Amino acid sequence: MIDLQLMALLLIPLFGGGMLAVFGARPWAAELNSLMSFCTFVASVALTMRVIDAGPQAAFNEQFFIDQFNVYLVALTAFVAFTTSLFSRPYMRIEQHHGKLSVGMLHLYYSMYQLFTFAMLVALTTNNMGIVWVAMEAATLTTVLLVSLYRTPASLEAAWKYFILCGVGIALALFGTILLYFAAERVLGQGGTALLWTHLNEVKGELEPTVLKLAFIFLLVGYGTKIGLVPLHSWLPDAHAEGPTPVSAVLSGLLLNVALCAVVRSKVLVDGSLGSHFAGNLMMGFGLLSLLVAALSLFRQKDIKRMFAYSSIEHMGLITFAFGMGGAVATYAGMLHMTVHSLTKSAIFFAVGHAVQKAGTQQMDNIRGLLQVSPTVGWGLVLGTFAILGMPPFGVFASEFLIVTTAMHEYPWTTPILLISLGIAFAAIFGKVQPMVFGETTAKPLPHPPALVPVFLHLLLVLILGVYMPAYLSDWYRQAAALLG
Amino acid sequence: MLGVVGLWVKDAARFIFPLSAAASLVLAVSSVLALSTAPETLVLPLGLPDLPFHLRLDPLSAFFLILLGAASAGISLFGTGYFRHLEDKTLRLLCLEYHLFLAGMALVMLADDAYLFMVAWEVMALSSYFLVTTDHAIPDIRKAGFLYLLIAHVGAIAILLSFGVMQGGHGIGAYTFDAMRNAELSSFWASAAFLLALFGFGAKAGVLPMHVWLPEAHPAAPSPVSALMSGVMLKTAIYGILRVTFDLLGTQLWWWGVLALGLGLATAIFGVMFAAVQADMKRLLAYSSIENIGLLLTGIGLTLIFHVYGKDTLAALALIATLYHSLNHAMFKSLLFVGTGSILHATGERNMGRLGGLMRKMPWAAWLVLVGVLAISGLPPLNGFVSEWLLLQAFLLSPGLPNDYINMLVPVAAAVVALAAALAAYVMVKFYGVIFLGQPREASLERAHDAGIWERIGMGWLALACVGLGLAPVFVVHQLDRVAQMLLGVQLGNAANNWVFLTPVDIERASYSPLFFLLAVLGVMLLTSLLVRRLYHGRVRRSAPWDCGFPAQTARMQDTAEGFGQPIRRIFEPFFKIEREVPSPFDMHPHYQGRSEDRLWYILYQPLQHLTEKLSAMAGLLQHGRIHLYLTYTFVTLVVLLLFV
Amino acid sequence: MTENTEFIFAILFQLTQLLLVVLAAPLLSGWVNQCQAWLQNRSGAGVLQPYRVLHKLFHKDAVIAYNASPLFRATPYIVFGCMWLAAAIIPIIAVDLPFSRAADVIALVGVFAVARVFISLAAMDIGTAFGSLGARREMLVSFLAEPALLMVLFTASMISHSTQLPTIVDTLAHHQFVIYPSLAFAALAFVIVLLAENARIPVDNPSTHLELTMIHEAMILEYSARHLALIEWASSLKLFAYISLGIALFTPHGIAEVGNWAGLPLAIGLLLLKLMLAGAGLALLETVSAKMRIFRAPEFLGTAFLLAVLGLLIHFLLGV
Amino acid sequence: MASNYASQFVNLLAALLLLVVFAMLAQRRILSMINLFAWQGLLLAVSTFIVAYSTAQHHLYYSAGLTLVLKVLLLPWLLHRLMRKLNVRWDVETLINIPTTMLVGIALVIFAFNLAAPISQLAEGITRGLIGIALASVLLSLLMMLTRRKAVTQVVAFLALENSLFFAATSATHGMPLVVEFGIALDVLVATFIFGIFFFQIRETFDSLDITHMEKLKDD
Repeated sequence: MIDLQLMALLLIPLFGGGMLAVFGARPWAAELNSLMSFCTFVASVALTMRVIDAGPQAAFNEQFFIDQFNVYLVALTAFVAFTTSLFSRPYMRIEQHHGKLSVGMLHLYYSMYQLFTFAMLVALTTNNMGIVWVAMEAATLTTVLLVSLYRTPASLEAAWKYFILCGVGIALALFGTILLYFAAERVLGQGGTALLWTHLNEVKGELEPTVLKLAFIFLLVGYGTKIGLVPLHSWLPDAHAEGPTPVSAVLSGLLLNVALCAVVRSKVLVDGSLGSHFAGNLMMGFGLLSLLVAALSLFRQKDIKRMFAYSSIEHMGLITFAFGMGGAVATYAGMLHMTVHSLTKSAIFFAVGHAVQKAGTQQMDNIRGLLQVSPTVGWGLVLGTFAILGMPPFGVFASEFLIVTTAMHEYPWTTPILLISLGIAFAAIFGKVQPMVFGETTAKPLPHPPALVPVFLHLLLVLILGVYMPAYLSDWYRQAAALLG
Repeated sequence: MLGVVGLWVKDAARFIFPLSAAASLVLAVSSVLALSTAPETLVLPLGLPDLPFHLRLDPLSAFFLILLGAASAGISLFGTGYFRHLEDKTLRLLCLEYHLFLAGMALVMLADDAYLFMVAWEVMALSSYFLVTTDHAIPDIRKAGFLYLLIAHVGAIAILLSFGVMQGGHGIGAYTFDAMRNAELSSFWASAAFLLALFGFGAKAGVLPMHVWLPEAHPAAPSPVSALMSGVMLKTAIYGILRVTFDLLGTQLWWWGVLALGLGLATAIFGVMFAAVQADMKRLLAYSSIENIGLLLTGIGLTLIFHVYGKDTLAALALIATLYHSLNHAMFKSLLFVGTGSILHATGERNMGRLGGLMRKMPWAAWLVLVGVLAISGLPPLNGFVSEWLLLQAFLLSPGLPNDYINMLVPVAAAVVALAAALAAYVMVKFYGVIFLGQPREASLERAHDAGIWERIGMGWLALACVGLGLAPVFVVHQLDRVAQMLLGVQLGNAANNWVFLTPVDIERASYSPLFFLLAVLGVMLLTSLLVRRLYHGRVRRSAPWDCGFPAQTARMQDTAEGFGQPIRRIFEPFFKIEREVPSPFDMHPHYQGRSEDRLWYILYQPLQHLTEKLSAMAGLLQHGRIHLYLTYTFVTLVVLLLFV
Repeated sequence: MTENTEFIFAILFQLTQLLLVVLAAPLLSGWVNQCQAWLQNRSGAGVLQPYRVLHKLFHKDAVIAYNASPLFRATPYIVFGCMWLAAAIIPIIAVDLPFSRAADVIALVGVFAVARVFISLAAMDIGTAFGSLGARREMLVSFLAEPALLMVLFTASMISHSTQLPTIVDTLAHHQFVIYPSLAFAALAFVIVLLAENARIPVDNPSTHLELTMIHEAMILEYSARHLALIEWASSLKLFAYISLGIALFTPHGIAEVGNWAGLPLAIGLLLLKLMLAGAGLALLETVSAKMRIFRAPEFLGTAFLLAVLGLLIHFLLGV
Repeated sequence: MASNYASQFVNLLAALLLLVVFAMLAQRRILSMINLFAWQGLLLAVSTFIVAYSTAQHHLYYSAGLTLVLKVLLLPWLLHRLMRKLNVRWDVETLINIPTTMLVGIALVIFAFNLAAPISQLAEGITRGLIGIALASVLLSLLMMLTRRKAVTQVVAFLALENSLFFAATSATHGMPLVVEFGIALDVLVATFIFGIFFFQIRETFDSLDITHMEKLKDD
């Protein structure tokens, strides 16, 4: 039964990729894309229901394993992928109308989009650290093609950097995986089961500490590149700024989460084996560094998408910090922050996408008076910005509240950095967004009506999460937090 | 009560403002009742898991709710008239924000757990930000809004941290105020919490040196909003400080009090000094708000000192003075701000140098504002005097503290308070005299019209409150005793035993009866006027004022706002950053301009800004495009990490 | 003696004093002027001159500027009322005055402030250059003088642990005789404040109409006839109040206790003596000192403020 | 007995592998770099084969074959074709001059060995100390990537990196589970194709494969 559901979940996007590889050039490709994503979403919901009822389960002779932790990421991923596909329909039409995209490019876009979803879902659901790696690599490859979609010099450069850096990072992660296996095979013996997370988790106490330390470093540097932890983050702003906006949305909304999920999984193993807080401390360090540097970099950005890319780095840093602190509340907060960040950030990118199309430039100095030219986009951007800046009653505040207070309680010495970074980030982003939405402007309306349902849908969800969390959801989070310890 | 709040938030057309005024009245009255009853708590099914929204209505919050209700009732009534001319779209938006603002403030005072408190706090900040930037086409207003929200947010994070310090035990459930009350803190952490709270709330209240946003944001906002912000929102910060210091933190240290006292005095003097040299009437009022916040903080500091040294009656006295003054300030400052609002409507002019003689054009506004002016200058028998009187009493009764330094400090502090009060009178005479008295300085002022009926009602209500609070101090103090009872466990028992004389401690030590005073003066006035008319006559002849032999006098030759402030600027020269454009003897069109600015901005904030920019420039160097470098980062990171295992 | 007879006596005292002050006040200013005249080798207009002036002014028709507001017309009465009340609640012949319960020393300062604010507002009402000039200078002088006065009063009330004038006077007069060094400072400060607040040389010159130097006269420039009369009367009441306040604070000895008929004549006699001495002293001071520039005034008053605070500190240091 | 020989032989191959990496690091000409890469692949295949034989793990035969096909024949051939198509025959320009690079390389090797010492204590059987070599060659290939200036050479270095990883996977740890290895191989293949596409795109947009052209995107 679970096998079937899982198969549905994984095969729909794969099949969709195939379909769109064939029909991607048709005028109704966009609708097909959305349809496929919707089916994926439905499947993910079904799977989630099941897991909530029946608890963690393995599938395909344990090659896949689904517990509360990854299933909520699965649901989140499927959902955001779906809304993004909705958004990309008019967005891509407008781009085409502006002559930035050809039909062939769209063709590539749609098929790659589905494959990308597939890769992410595999990376989330698989139980095999090796396959995690494979899926991550696959996700990288697909997104590289998406980032370079426009074929402009800038996009090529961005894609190339993205490709090389993440390729190297991923390769290092592979070495880490190998070391993990090296340690594991001596406990679990040769062959298939030695890379299965569940098994590793059972025997994590017996794994060889020195090897795991080494392994974790490689895994952290490897997947950390993908998360965008400073100083491995260099690819991230370029890729976000130069790729098509829907891709930026899924990149910072989803892919980063997936990579982080992998790191967290391995952190559980390593700290379990070392019996110390080694991995946690490393993560906290990287988190704080990313937070600080990202906040400072935000100050000087001129390109709007670049700026929000940095804000993604900042938030990933915060989440990494939270998971690094560990403990029930912090982990809980970390997962909550993952959720609300993906929702908010993708919403922001949707709004930004249309704003950029209106103004015809990504330079923030040339974007003015959004509230006047189209109030919906303007308000979407304003509210999204306030949400991402951690203004209540949006959900981002809830998680930041928990993270900051817990940090104050557990690791007081970190709080000055938190205070400074959050303050600077606020000043930077808010100070740049305010003149964009306010004031006067002369911009022409768009050829197609913008898709703002996703924006406000996301923001609404974030708002609700901020003031009210349904009991089953919180239980679900709590179990996940318990799983990760 | 929250039902009422919820009703506010619902957006509707113009009749909503009187409605909300009524609602505020209901709120105020119900809180008056709640003042005497035991604390009621309420838990909503909202909020974080394990941390639903807790609400609690105890005397402290009840008192501040009274303040909110009473002030906002008048302001909303005024707003009914003031916002009449807006077109519908803007009005709807503004109405929504306005009531969100009110609801946020009410919730701040009702919140009983850190999360709800922060949510309400930031909702308050956010909605007020949108209100401030109502006409955001003007860049200066955007700048003001930015500064305001930035400082508010940083302050909010500080408050958050202080809650983090105070949280009781682990888990999400540890953020209720009850848990915090029970938490045992070492004196170090308690101090940390206090300092963080002081910083955070101080940033909201405009305490030195976090005051810079206040004189920018208040003038930028529409007048009823400035009234709300200055009259009520600043008090939420005072509420927060009181709540944290006396309710949540179990122990207090004497130096907290000294710190608060010092900060308060500095703020008071600073505020009034700058108020004296302002030419923009709303800026002037904003600075005077800073001054009053300083006085309130002084009162809190005094309370702390007395409380720590076990002189609880005096602590109660100081606390009651503080609360009383915050109530008074809410009333007269709102009155003055809405007054400027109707002036703006009538003349479209904020610069006092272009006003004058409005008393003839708009008598209603003039007389009502006069009440506020007299009250804020601390003149008997109005309310401003009562709270100052109580505060000074607290100072006078202070000797005998075990700490000599504080004993030395207290009289000096009293002197500073007295100085600030006297300067406030100066400022207010300037404010009123330049705007309402004399001759109109511009021809356009001839077309000025008086305040509308709604505006009159609103201002009338506030003025009435000023008079009432001034004439019936005994009753008020009796009510405030409950708050003192709750926070300090002591009452000013014999305050109420004599309905005509206000005797905080003992009839032999001090007493004051505004009612008697008023009657005496009025009686004497009546008597004299009667006698004069009886013994002599009441003939009056009108003629032109004496021009001392210089017939070519124009209205422009009157004393301007700058001129009136000039002595102050001259006496306190070093505190201002003064830029002057003095005409040379040969100018065909001589033109004088003087601006006095806040040195703190240049000493404190600009360096901060530059530092941040420098740092971010350094961060920018990381990202300079060469892929080899990026690879090197990866490589180095890897090697370094490997080295350190 | 029973309760209510005592109370009746108290009321009696109070009424006596009310009448006494309002009638005697012009006499005092007349006395001061006369002394000045003598000191300057002039024959002088006689002690009763102020009464004649008032009488004359009351007879005249009031002339008011076209744009004068009701505030302008009400002010003289308010000022007069405040000053009368102030003078009436300072215990000079007997300690126990029912009225003085209504306003202790802080309130007393408040009363002065009310008068001052109203007269400044009235001065700005017409909108001539002089009015606002005078108002500005008046407020300038007062914002330094008022705290100084408060500090002086605080010193006294610190000593007697009360802000009630009767209690203060009672403590100082009828308990065993102690020398208070703090009061010495206070007295010095008080004199300066007195000079400043009553528009006296060296801060102001009541007898000049030279625009550049005048303060008080500049404010009341627009007043005439009965309004002017009331204001003049009020200012002589103010002078009276200040001097008697000084007497009450620094040389209260010999003041009658409640219902002590025997002590009353002596008290009155002493009071007259003190008043005359004080007036003469004031005249002497004014004669020997010269009017100072308006911007020296803040320094002058600042000195007073510091002296007063110093007195307070000394009280804390020495405990007396 | 056999396993003993085998282990010695594998160790020898490992040493050769390291040598080849060094040779690539020192190499100035692209084509010969590609050939060296092919040689590396061959060594990899052989060592995998021997490990498979000595430890009798059948799936290792598959991966040995996979390696042979993919990394010895297919990829080098592809790369050669690319080179011919884009007719890039120029010499490799390095950012840091070769001797310095070599010195850094030596340091890295020592570092890697020290790092791996405790681990190789754990390893039993024929794979003693191979981790160290694998680690060393990983670091070396990384070094190669960040000293090379041309896109092609970077890619070759990247493939060399993958090779050394693969070596670690097969020889040091007796091979990962087959599914993983297939996945890895597939990814490598796809990656190479994408690289190929990129070369053409880069070439036609920047009419050169010098990646120093691609330094436009930066914070300023």
